[in-house]
Amino acid sequence: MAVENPNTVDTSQKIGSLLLKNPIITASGTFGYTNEYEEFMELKSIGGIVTKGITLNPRQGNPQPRIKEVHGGLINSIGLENIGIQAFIEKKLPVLKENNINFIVNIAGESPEEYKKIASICQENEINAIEMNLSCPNVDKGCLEFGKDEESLYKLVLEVRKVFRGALIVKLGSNVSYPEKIAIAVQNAGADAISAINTVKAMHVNINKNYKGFKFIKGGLSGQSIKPLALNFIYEIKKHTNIPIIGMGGISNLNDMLEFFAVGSDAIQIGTGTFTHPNLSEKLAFKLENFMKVNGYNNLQALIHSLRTEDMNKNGND
Amino acid sequence: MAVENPNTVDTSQKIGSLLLKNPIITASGTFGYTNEYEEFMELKSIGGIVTKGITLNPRQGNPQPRIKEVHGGLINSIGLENIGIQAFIEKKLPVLKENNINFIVNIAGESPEEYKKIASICQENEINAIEMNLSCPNVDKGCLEFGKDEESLYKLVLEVRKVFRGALIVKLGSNVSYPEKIAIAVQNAGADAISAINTVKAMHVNINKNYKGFKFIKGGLSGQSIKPLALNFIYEIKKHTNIPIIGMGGISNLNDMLEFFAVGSDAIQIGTGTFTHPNLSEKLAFKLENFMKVNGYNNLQALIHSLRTEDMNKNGND
Amino acid sequence: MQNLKDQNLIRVSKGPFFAKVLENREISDNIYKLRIESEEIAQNSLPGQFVSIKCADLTLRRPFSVAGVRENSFDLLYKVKGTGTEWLTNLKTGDITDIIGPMGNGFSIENKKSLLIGCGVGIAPIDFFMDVLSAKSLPYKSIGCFRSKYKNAKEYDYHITEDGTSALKGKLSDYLEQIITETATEKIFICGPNPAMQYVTEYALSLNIETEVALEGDFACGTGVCMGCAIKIKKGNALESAKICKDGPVFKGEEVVWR
Amino acid sequence: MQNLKDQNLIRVSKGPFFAKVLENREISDNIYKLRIESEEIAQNSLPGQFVSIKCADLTLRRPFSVAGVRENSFDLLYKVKGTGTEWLTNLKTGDITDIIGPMGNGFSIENKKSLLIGCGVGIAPIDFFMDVLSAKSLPYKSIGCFRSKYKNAKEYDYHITEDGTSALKGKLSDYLEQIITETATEKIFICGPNPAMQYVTEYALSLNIETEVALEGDFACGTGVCMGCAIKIKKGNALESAKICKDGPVFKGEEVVWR
Ligand SMILES: Cc1cc2nc3c(=O)[nH]c(=O)nc-3n(C[C@H](O)[C@H](O)[C@H](O)COP(=O)(O)OP(=O)(O)OC[C@H]3O[C@@H](n4cnc5c(N)ncnc54)[C@H](O)[C@@H]3O)c2cc1C
Ligand SMILES: Cc1cc2nc3c(=O)[nH]c(=O)nc-3n(C[C@H](O)[C@H](O)[C@H](O)COP(=O)(O)OP(=O)(O)OC[C@H]3O[C@@H](n4cnc5c(N)ncnc54)[C@H](O)[C@@H]3O)c2cc1C
Ligand SMILES: Cc1cc2nc3c(=O)[nH]c(=O)nc-3n(C[C@H](O)[C@H](O)[C@H](O)COP(=O)(O)O)c2cc1C
Ligand SMILES: Cc1cc2nc3c(=O)[nH]c(=O)nc-3n(C[C@H](O)[C@H](O)[C@H](O)COP(=O)(O)O)c2cc1C
Ligand code: FES
Ligand code: FES
Repeated sequence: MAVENPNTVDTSQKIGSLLLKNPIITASGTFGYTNEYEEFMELKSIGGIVTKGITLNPRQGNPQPRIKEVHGGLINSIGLENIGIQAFIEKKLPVLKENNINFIVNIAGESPEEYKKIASICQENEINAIEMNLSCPNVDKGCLEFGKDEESLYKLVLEVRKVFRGALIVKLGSNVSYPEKIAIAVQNAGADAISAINTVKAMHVNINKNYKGFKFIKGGLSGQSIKPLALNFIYEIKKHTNIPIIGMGGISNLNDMLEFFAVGSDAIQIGTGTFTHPNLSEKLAFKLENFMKVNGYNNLQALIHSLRTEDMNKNGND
Repeated sequence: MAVENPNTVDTSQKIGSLLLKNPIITASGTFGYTNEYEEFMELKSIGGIVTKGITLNPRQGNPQPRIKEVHGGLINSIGLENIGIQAFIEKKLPVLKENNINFIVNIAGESPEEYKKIASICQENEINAIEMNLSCPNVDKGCLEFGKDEESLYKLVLEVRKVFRGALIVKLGSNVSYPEKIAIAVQNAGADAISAINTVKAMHVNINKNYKGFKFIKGGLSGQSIKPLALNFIYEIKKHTNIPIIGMGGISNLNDMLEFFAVGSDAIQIGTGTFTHPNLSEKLAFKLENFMKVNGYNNLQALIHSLRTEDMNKNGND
Repeated sequence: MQNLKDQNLIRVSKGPFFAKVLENREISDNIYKLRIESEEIAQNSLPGQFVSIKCADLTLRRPFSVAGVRENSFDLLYKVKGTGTEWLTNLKTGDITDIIGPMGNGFSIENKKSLLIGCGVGIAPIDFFMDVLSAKSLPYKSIGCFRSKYKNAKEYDYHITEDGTSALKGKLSDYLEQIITETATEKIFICGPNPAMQYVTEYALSLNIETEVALEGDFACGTGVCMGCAIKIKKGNALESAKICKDGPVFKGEEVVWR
Repeated sequence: MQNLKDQNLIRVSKGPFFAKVLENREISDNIYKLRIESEEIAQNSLPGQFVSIKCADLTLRRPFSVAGVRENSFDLLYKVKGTGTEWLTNLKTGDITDIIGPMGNGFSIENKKSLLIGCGVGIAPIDFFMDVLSAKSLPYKSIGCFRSKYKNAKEYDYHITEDGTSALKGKLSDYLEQIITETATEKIFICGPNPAMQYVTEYALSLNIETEVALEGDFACGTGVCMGCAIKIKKGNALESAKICKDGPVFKGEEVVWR
């Protein structure tokens, strides 16, 4: 692809008070805490990174096995193993700052109080942006349950909003009856943006050799095969909200990214795609810029605006 | 595979008052109304068929396009095009009876009253089994909405139960926050069985050539890529219910079928698999029987019992 | 339970057949001819009917018009478009395909001065139709319209190419009136892109000439059960639902609601 | 933004490298040797480290131990297990692979009387380790344990086969005590199935001999970020979380919590 327009293009994007050099962010749980991928790519080439989900206390996570590849994707059952907010602040935050990495801290709690506490600690440490994980599948307490009921969700986000003044992003999953109600609650509670989707509840079954019983992994499905679910979810919540949306779910190439912009995303995250191609996010940043030059889009808003015109609107069922 | 045990095996299964020769049923919307597949297979080789979803009045369905193949599956947006219950009774019921086909009538309504009316008509016409579709995605009125709220669902099923005395199966989908609550409501209302899962809400996006706008199909995803979601859903509802479960979602071979038995299904349905291999259900019936002979299971209950022992139980998240 | 194969033999089956590839080669730019061994399909197919092939591990079969038959084999002509047809190009002589058919309804076979029109790979059922009419000594003339010269064994009475690499340079519409007059056409049969079929149908209607068109559509089942390919057709003043795969792919031109 | 390639050059990169296949052949039953051209990986790899290859359109890369290096190429030994390794068998000389590495930590290189043990395809890192110790003239003896005779260019000091197609018939445990005594082993390095590694570790511990084991696990990222391969290891009396892919795959035997 020849570069027809030699001028630089503006790929930048704003999510609340968070400025992104471009709309490409790496997703929580797939990129570590800081500069883990610097052997594979230029970290500064992308808009930012989201840290692994961080809890108030360190977590051990689930027993092995935690990973199962399935057709078109991956089921994981990590169980939020992480070093906890204190160790993050002490050991990881300095690395992020030294390396000048634009980052968002993904947080998860077992109670509203925990979310509030972690958010306060983030505020005290002048962290610019947090992503509240309200959608990790299969947790007995916390996380997903808060993301299912719009009333308790509203209260929870409101409480966090009170203590955190940076960019507040709320991450939703598709395992809910009424996506739009949840999204509206998040917006009304004062969040700056919604990110979606988290992994989808799934199970892999392995029948034992003698057909006596079975082993299984229950966890979250990510990767290519959830893309149609993610696009649908984002399209649905976009109709009812006007805060920015950070879209994700199986994005693996430029065209996928354009699809997410079209249905309502203002930025996107790359998760499982990094496992397939460790420098995928960098490559997409490069491809997006080149694409905009070749096709004469001076800034990202113009591209997104152009993509977002629907020319067929129908409501299917079966 | 050599047949080691020459004796016949009992593959039969009971779902409420409905007797199935074997646990393999073809799924609604993928097998027509009656004997459409007789050019491809022996209809009597399988346990039964479920008719296309039938409404009180004939339905025109959605505009084209209605079909989009995606990685590992299919998005459809048929919009419940069907001939209506009256035409079904007049034109299709006689064919089903003549051909001695074991069938279940799949019904859908826009209101509780409609469900009740169709069910009454089925009762009057001595239909043995109905499957209430409470989960077709993306309908503005009816169907899915009833399947989301456990209280209205409970009332709806209770009403239908009053007028229909045959085997009452309620079909659920995975686009709900609390699968277990929905399933318990169905059981409490007196249904004989639950079938799951229906297609999963999904969207395919096609960016226009000049990047101005996009076309899309919103509909239900079926096929291989929903199998992990279906297994998870069935496993979850099985924990909270004890009525039979008819499992489906991407089943395409014997091993898939065994997985569905393991997580809690008593019978299974083949949907999209018939499009790939028109005689898949017949082949699976044959393979199941052969498998049972080779492995010394005299009856289906014994096989299912053997498969259902879990030897690893963990609860994942990420 | 008896052996399934045995059971198959006692009813007229449309497959699945596991049929051997006899030949597969690029005959023109991006267009391949695939010859497959199958007595059943060869003997039961009518021009306009199609078969559906399982390609790679794709969920949906791909439909292709029967383009000609012999005693125990039949031909397809396919244009490489995406994953499925790309995969077809790798088939080698001796490979086994998983195929169902013949499906749908074919063209009417009548003793009328017929004009057969194929545009692009829409030529496939027309080729077959030419063979059948010739064998029955029924009167017809044929038009092949292509972007560039189409290299096939068949000779069309009129070979139109956009780039002029054949005798007639231009578009179908440049020659249709003249050809209809020349051949005293009583009925037109056409397979090609929708705009071409619509144009011909409407023009023919204005001359009171009957038409039959072979439609395409996105198929899921391809057997008439899923309603995936359903369209509306005109029956008198009423609109009725019809399935391209089962009630077609051949329809009377005047019945089609063009979009 | 500058050209990405240029940027790659100015930092030590672990890939992805698009590296040419030099050789790919079945050297023993279901075991293949794959030689790939890559100066970077050849020059930076230590025995015990691994590379991850993109296979077909699979979501996850597949990890394989480096089994030997030359100036600008390296070898893998792989056993065909499933989709990924099946796909690898089709690679031909000249094909391009998408590969990252070297990943993880390798075996310690020490001046101790070492006993190197490889069981089955676990022989891969042992082969490489033998080359490295030989080149440094460090003292070692090697054991290869296989189901049946393993046909490889390498000669092991002790070649044990279950079916007796080599000099020593039986299992590792039948000979271990004798070999350790014979060779006055000071440290053992082993790669193979978990039960074998556990057995050797525990036996060696009882003799106060140090061990290093190369573990396997199901990897998602393979880079240490996803916690997919996390296990608990013993650090004194405490249990700590460690990632096989990043903190391993080589661990001190006594640190591993065998399950
Ligand atoms: C009754 C019938 C007869 C046909 N006969 C022939 C024939 O004789 N020769 C021939 O070359 N082709 C024929 N086609 C079209 C052929 O089926 C498609 O080209 C083929 O399915 C494309 O498959 P693919 O996997 O290569 O492309 P895909 O990757 O599926 O798609 C490539 C592009 O083609 C479009 N496409 C997919 N399916 C169809 C379709 N059914 N109709 C139109 N566009 C489609 C897609 O939307 C996409 O833009 C026929 C179609 C029908 C319905
Ligand atoms: C650090 C490391 C080094 C390795 N080095 C080698 C090597 O040098 N040579 C070699 O042949 N193999 C090696 N392996 C194992 C190799 O990665 C797997 O055999 C391979 O990933 C299987 O891929 P597949 O797609 O063919 O099989 P799949 O279809 O993915 O799986 C086939 C079977 O193998 C199991 N399996 C999948 N991945 C692994 C794994 N990582 N470990 C154990 N079992 C697995 C699956 O559960 C399944 O039962 C190594 C693994 C690791 C983690
Ligand atoms: C191994 C793994 C770990 C994850 N951990 C987290 C997490 O800690 N917090 C979170 O909000 N999402 C987590 N996710 C979800 C991803 O951030 C992302 O929402 C999801 O994978 C969908 O995107 P993808 O298809 O591009 O991977 C995790 C995903 C994977 C695969
Ligand atoms: C084309 C199509 C039409 C369908 N129509 C109906 C329907 O009318 N009623 C219904 O309850 N389910 C309908 N379904 C859902 C299927 O019965 C089944 O629940 C779903 O496809 C999942 O199974 P599968 O993955 O095996 O296809 C339809 C599915 C498809 C693909
Ligand atoms: S494709 Fe299913 S009805 Fe035509
Ligand atoms: S595989 Fe991701 S941390 Fe090891």
